[in-house]
Amino acid sequence: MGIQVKYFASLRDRLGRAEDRLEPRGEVTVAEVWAALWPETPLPPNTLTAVNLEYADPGQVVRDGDEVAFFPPVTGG
Amino acid sequence: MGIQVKYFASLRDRLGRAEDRLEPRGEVTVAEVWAALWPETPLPPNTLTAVNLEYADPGQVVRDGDEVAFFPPVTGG
Amino acid sequence: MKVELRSKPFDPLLELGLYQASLDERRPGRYGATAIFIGTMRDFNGDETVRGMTLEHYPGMTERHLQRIVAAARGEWPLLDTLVIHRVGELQPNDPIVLVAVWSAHRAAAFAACRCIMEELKSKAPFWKREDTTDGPRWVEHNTPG
Amino acid sequence: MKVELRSKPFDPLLELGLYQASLDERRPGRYGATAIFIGTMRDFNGDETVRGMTLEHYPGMTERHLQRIVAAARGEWPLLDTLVIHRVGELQPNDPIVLVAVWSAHRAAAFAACRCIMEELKSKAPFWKREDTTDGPRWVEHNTPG
Repeated sequence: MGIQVKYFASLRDRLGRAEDRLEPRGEVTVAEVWAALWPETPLPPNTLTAVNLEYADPGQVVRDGDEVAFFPPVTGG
Repeated sequence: MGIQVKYFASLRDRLGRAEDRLEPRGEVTVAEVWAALWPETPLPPNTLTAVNLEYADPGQVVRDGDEVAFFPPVTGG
Repeated sequence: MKVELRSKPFDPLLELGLYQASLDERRPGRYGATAIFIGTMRDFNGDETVRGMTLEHYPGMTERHLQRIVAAARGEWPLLDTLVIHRVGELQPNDPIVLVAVWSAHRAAAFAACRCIMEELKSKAPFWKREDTTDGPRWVEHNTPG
Repeated sequence: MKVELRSKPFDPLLELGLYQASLDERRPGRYGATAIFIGTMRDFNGDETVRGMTLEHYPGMTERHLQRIVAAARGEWPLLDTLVIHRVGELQPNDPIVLVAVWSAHRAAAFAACRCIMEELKSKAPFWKREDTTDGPRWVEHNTPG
């Protein structure tokens, strides 16, 4: 299955891609998902993270099959 | 001219009349207008008073030609 | 800015639409926030059943105080426009009693001004409600705090 | 209680009328207070001139969080019903962005819940605005506090 990764809004534009897929080697955290995919790009400050459609801390553990999202502060309404 | 006096809502129903006219003898206050018209009925507690369409204290001086109103707490909206 | 008393039933959404259409012509794209309050007659109030209501007012004084309440809100917050309509006369359950609408560039101002106008209206504008209940007519003695 | 995302322009007053008609059938004379907020696209934001806007969202997560925000408000205040509609996609100046309507027996609950839903929506629901300005496209970086 792998971990499905999504980027939104200005972060997606900066990265130049909307999605990634990561095959986890054992247990990984949200922060480790980012580091594995973007080893040379620190997670931009203020970036929000979600796991399976719920807000999550960077330290939250992600499992195979989960969906992880990275996005800037929300600006709806 | 005289002082025009108006009563509203439950106070008007209790008094059984909507208007009075008082010929003032010299300077009178709002409270004295009431006392002159209703010598045996104390001003009911919580009664609000107005002079010329503005809220007024019972001690406010009323002049010939003024309009004085007595009414219960307002309940609009 | 409009303040009106109405002696016949009115449709708040229709009134809003008409007023906003004139606003859109005069100030296109200028407001970001509209806060609206609609007060409607309920058919219950505590234990009794209310079948109808009569709204009395003090002609002249009521209009003057509504205008002043709106002017005070416009002095306190940056508002683009306001609309206040209040019923008088005989009402049936479900009839709208009051409409307060506030247009502003910012939502905090719109919310605060709309709320403030309603609270001031309820505490200062000379209106009196008489309910027709199954136990007969009864004057509402005071408004509940907002 | 309805929460909807719309990809096409909507008319908030029309939506309110339709929704309230169904409410009047189900709960005649039960609500005394309706508090409504309408957020509209402005054509200015600071110094630049905004010509249009694109609203992006996170399908699935956005709906879930809107539902949760409304459910939390319904848990905190005695509400009879709520309606939330939010645009996504491409907007023109003057287009409605969001409608929040709250029906309650009491105005304090209606005002507080409407305000709370808006603030929670702005701070938690995953939407992102990209403005098309005379200087080119620009992502809105953060919402102003309410």
